[in-house]
Amino acid sequence: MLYREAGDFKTSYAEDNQTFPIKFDRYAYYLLLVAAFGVVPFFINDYWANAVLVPFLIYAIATIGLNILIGYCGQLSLGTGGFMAVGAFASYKLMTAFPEVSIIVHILLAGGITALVGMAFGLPSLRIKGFYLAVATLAAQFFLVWLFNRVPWFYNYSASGQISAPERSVFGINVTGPNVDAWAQYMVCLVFVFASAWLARNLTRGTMGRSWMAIRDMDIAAEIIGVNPLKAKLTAFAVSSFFIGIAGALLFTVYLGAAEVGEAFGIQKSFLVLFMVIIGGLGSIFGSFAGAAFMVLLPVLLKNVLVGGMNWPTDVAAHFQFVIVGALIIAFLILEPHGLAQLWRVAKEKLRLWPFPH
Amino acid sequence: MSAEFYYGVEVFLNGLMAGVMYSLVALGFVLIFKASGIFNYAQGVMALFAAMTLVGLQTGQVPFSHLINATFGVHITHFGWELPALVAIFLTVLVMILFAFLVERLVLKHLVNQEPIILFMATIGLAYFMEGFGDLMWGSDIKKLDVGIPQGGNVWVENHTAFLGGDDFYGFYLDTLDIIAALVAIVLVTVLVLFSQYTKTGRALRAVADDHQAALSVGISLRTIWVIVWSIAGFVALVAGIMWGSKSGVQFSLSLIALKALPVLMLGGFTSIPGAIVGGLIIGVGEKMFDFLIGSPYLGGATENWFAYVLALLFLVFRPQGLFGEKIIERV
Amino acid sequence: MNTMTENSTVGYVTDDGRQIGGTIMEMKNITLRFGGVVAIENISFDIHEGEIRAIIGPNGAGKSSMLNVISGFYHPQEGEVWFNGKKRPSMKPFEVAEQGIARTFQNIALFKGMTTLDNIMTGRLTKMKTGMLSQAIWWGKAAKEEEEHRQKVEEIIDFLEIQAIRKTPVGRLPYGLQKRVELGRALAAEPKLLLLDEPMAGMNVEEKEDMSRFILDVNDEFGTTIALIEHDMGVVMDISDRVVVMDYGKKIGDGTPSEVLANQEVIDAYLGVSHD
Amino acid sequence: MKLKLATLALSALMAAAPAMAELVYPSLSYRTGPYAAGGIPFADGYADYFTLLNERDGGIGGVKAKVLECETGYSTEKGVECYESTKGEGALVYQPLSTGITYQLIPKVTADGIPMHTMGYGRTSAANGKVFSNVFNYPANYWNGASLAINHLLDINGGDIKGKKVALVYHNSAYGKEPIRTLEELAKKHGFELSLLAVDHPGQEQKSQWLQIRREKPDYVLMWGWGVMNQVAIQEAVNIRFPMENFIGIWWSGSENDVLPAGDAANGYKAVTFHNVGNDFPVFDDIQKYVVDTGKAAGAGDQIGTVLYNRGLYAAMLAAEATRKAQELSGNAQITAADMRNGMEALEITEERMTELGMPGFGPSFKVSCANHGGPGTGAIQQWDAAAKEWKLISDFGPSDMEVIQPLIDEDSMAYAKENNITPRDCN
Repeated sequence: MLYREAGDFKTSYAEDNQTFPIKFDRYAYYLLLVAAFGVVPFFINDYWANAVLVPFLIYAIATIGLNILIGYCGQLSLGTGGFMAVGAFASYKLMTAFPEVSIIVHILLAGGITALVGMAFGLPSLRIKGFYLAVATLAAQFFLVWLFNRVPWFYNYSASGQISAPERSVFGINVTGPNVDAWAQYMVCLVFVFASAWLARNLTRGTMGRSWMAIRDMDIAAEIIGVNPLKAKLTAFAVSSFFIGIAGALLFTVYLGAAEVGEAFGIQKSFLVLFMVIIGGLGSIFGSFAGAAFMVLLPVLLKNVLVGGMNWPTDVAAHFQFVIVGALIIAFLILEPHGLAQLWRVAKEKLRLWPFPH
Repeated sequence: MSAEFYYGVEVFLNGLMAGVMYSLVALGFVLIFKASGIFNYAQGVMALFAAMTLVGLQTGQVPFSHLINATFGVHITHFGWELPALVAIFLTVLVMILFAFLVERLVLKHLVNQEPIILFMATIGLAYFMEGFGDLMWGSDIKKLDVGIPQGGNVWVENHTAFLGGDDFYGFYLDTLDIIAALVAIVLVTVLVLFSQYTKTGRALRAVADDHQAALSVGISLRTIWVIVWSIAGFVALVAGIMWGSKSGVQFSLSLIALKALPVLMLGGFTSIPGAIVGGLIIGVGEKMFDFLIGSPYLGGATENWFAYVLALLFLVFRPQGLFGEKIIERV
Repeated sequence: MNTMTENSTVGYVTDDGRQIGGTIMEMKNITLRFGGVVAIENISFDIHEGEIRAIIGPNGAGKSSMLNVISGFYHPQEGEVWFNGKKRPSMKPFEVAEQGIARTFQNIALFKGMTTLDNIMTGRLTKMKTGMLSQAIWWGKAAKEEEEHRQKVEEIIDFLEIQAIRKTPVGRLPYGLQKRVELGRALAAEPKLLLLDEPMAGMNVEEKEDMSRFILDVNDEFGTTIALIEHDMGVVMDISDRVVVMDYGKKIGDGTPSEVLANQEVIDAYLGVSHD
Repeated sequence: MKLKLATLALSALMAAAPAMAELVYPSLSYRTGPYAAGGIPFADGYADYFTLLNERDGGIGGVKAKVLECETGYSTEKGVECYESTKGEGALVYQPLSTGITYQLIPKVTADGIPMHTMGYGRTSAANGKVFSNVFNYPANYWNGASLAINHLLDINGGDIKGKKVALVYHNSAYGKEPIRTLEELAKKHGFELSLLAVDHPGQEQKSQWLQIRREKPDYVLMWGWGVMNQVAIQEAVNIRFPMENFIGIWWSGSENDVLPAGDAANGYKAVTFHNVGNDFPVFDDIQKYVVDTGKAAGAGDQIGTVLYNRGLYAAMLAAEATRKAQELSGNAQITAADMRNGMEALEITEERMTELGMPGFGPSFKVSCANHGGPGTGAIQQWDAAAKEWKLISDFGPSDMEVIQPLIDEDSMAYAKENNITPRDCN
């Protein structure tokens, strides 16, 4: 009788409102935190950090950010790549202009700058809706990439327009640059992911989250019952862009170490993060993690199985990868249109009633 | 008039031509969106796939030759025959119809009544699938597409306009391929309009576009309609693929032409065939003129990609219902 | 301040002996057009504090448009809206809500992705004021505020007898319950004026009785002023204090239920005498 | 779910454990994505040469070579994954084949002590071995390429191009922007007029740029393109009837893929190159005999002798020669990455050695040194013969203008050193 609500009475509204109302979930969550913070750092190597965990964590932040905009506030955006570029270039400019300030501050500020840019590009959402808005956000995507490529000030007038992250440390431990340990990269990202998920959870369960969801579910009714659509949409754009900006900054500083705007933050990045949101599940923080994990792990897994395990030529394997990812996306949508998060919820509900079928 | 003015006119004309090429891609989107409310992200990949299939059939390539070679250690690439262009086109159309049938069978049938975003996502999955499948089938190397369409500056136009701008002016430059594309687009749109006005299937299509439920209730089979619409969209994709492929060869980037069609859709509306044409012309002219007047001289060029979107965005902010949409009265 | 103007009239006493206050809202010569179509033509009426005011009329009479004008969703081309003794400037709907006007909708407009509890909590959005930062860290003011408002919402949940569906996503609820949740959401705003757009449409007799009881209770217990649109004449005559009758965008009658029932024009409109 | 995936991935990794006693050459190739058409022949050539050495000579110094191919699709993130997954398997030298991946691997390979060879691409200023200890970009880089193109213009104009108009059509990315600075310097020196025309990725639509060229009538057009941009540019140049012999591409804009779609009209198009063209070398007979006929060719075998295949082959040859040098210096047949780095730094390619290898005159003779990782910076001009469907060298391998380039290399590499707190090595 592990997974039960029965007998687990709540005596206050605060208790009733907690994130994991079921005891078993709560303990599982604590266990996961202990493992993530206390165990993984001791066993992580370069491959697991750079090929799997660091990109997973960074994309999880971006996915949480985009999920706030699409999943919670219902505003479809394809400008993610452009906003990540803002985060990356803001952190680069800050790092090189104020080397004495901590990189953590720079990353947070980069998020703040991205939030402002996001708000500016969110303004059309007051007039434009649905797929039209999605296409409109592409204007942000293309314009921002063009801008960072075009204006040499953004890349400190380097010959090619590539930006490279200089070496920076936190508490005397390198987190960027060539001499960085896998565990340090992982820990920085983990702390940001943990904080992002916690902030996002708080924002989505309170007043602000409800205004977003009200706009998402029925914007006209929401306005009539007292939601200021300007405020709700712009805060959603701001919060979403804040997280996306942080993800962009981390992607550049901690993960890649060097970036070229068109290649690292192009339109394909916008789509990638959108896939993560939808596969994970709209309007779910857990789904954001699941979606990011799926899209980061699956190609690596397939590559290892097809090329490493079955010794296929890399090109045939790469083509098969597309075929399989595509087929899986379709299969998922047919089986569970509301993403991995919904799959998880259904499984939990079944478990709660187990062994009785209903 | 100074040569500068005629250069402007020339850019304008070329903008119109480029716009037609965008419209060809946008048309495919509109057809599917109109009939099924699906924003078909795979439209670009469909164009690539159609063009690859056309070249493959025409040059007698062995499908899946990479896979066969890798699995059996043999070495085959071509059957050794070549097909006339028209036969190959006809066969490709059959392949696209088969494709439409399979999409309906394997994907859409299971997703009836889902939200638009889910259907959109499914087409993204479809795009991924086809990208890999097309490459597996025909290989990812670049292929030359030649169905006999001439290209290059149209000499007749040049010679007959050279007198306009003085010694420095060569006459208007218009690509023959673009002119043909424009003619094809006109024919295509006319046929589509006639088809939807005067045939039974066409009327059924329009009925479905107006109201799914109502159409179902008078006995129109939604599934048949979807197969037909996707077939037509496949055909339009083939036309777009031929036009673009003749220009740049057939390879991966061909699928990215979809990005050129999106601002056109915003401007013209997702449901209007004339909108796709007029929107394409406006975007084509707008981005070329902006680059000519402002982008190249003052901003360092390469402004077309984002300007097309910004133009569409500005337009929408002032007219959210698009070019041909009626003013929306919101109700609660 | 300027609370007593010429618009404020004294209250009256209803047939069943309730004391009704002065005017809370007054519509003056409202005209609303969509392009060439006139939806509302030069209509004036008032709503008194504490009364149940009904707006009736055949389909297409402009009733819902009138409600939309009151909630600031439509902006009339001509005429004035007075609320609480002040002339209301052109306002956005959410500003109207902040002034204390809440409503329900003809076709249920609940937030389908949210639970009953969350839906009703959205009704209190105009009253929740903690900043974004406080909410983000969920510490101090934000958490405390959330709990206070939860208390209020629980009272409404008790009042409407929907405790059991508190955590159910509203999309899964039957129609009648959805209507009730929607009423709860409007009540949560503690409105000065509550607008109900066909609160009983599509309900069976039993559900209608329940809903009528809730409306009367709301009016009675909270003293909320109510303006409602309804088709069911029986219900309207039973629960409303005064009735406005509209037809083709014009006002054709105004008064107590019995007065209105005696009005020839109203009878014609309902019996379908041709207009010429 | 996640755990299950992870376990699967782990077990798959275990299955691909390294077999030692091999010389491992990772090839970060791209046979998919927007640049697949260019990536395939290079990867084929790179792999086939090592297969040849294994089949014909039993490896290098008696040790078999193993090419670890990893598909990047030209994406930097997949590049990271490829690097991390192969570096533990005894990787000797990386050939990342993309500007983006190069930039982000520079600090990593340096920290991990593995050399990287970016032949004719990557970060140009890595030619300064004092700053970039583990990065090599011999025998020529983009700035050499720019200078070589201008040298060719000087040649055909009797040494004077003052007042001539030269337009650069470039891929609007880090790669495409590389030559701009050098060309600007050269424009000052030789007095020609330079105009810049950016083309956005992917470059499917270039009407504006070519209309501008038609209006402004530059005497020469240079091109820094890649992928579909090349084909479209050449087609558009044909369309506006720009004289093809005045149109010169960099070596990444000079493959068969680029000119074939334009047909006969592309005749006369030129490109800069740092290695020879065609399959008229003895080594190709061996490849036919030992690799293709035995069914061990990496690709379909239809790319042999094409420009990009030859480039892959050439890169492999340089890697193999550096390996031999490293074996000689360290005295071990099974060398380490550090030995390989030393071997690359001591590499010397002579005409005699190339003849021995069956590749006489395939590339320049040169010597790498501690300070100079960039090689001689020599190159030639190749021209397309549309009737014969083949490229022909129309000049000898000539030097580039190091007088202009060297200060630029020093400046850029020192700026990098400063930004990253690197003290330049002492090379004396």
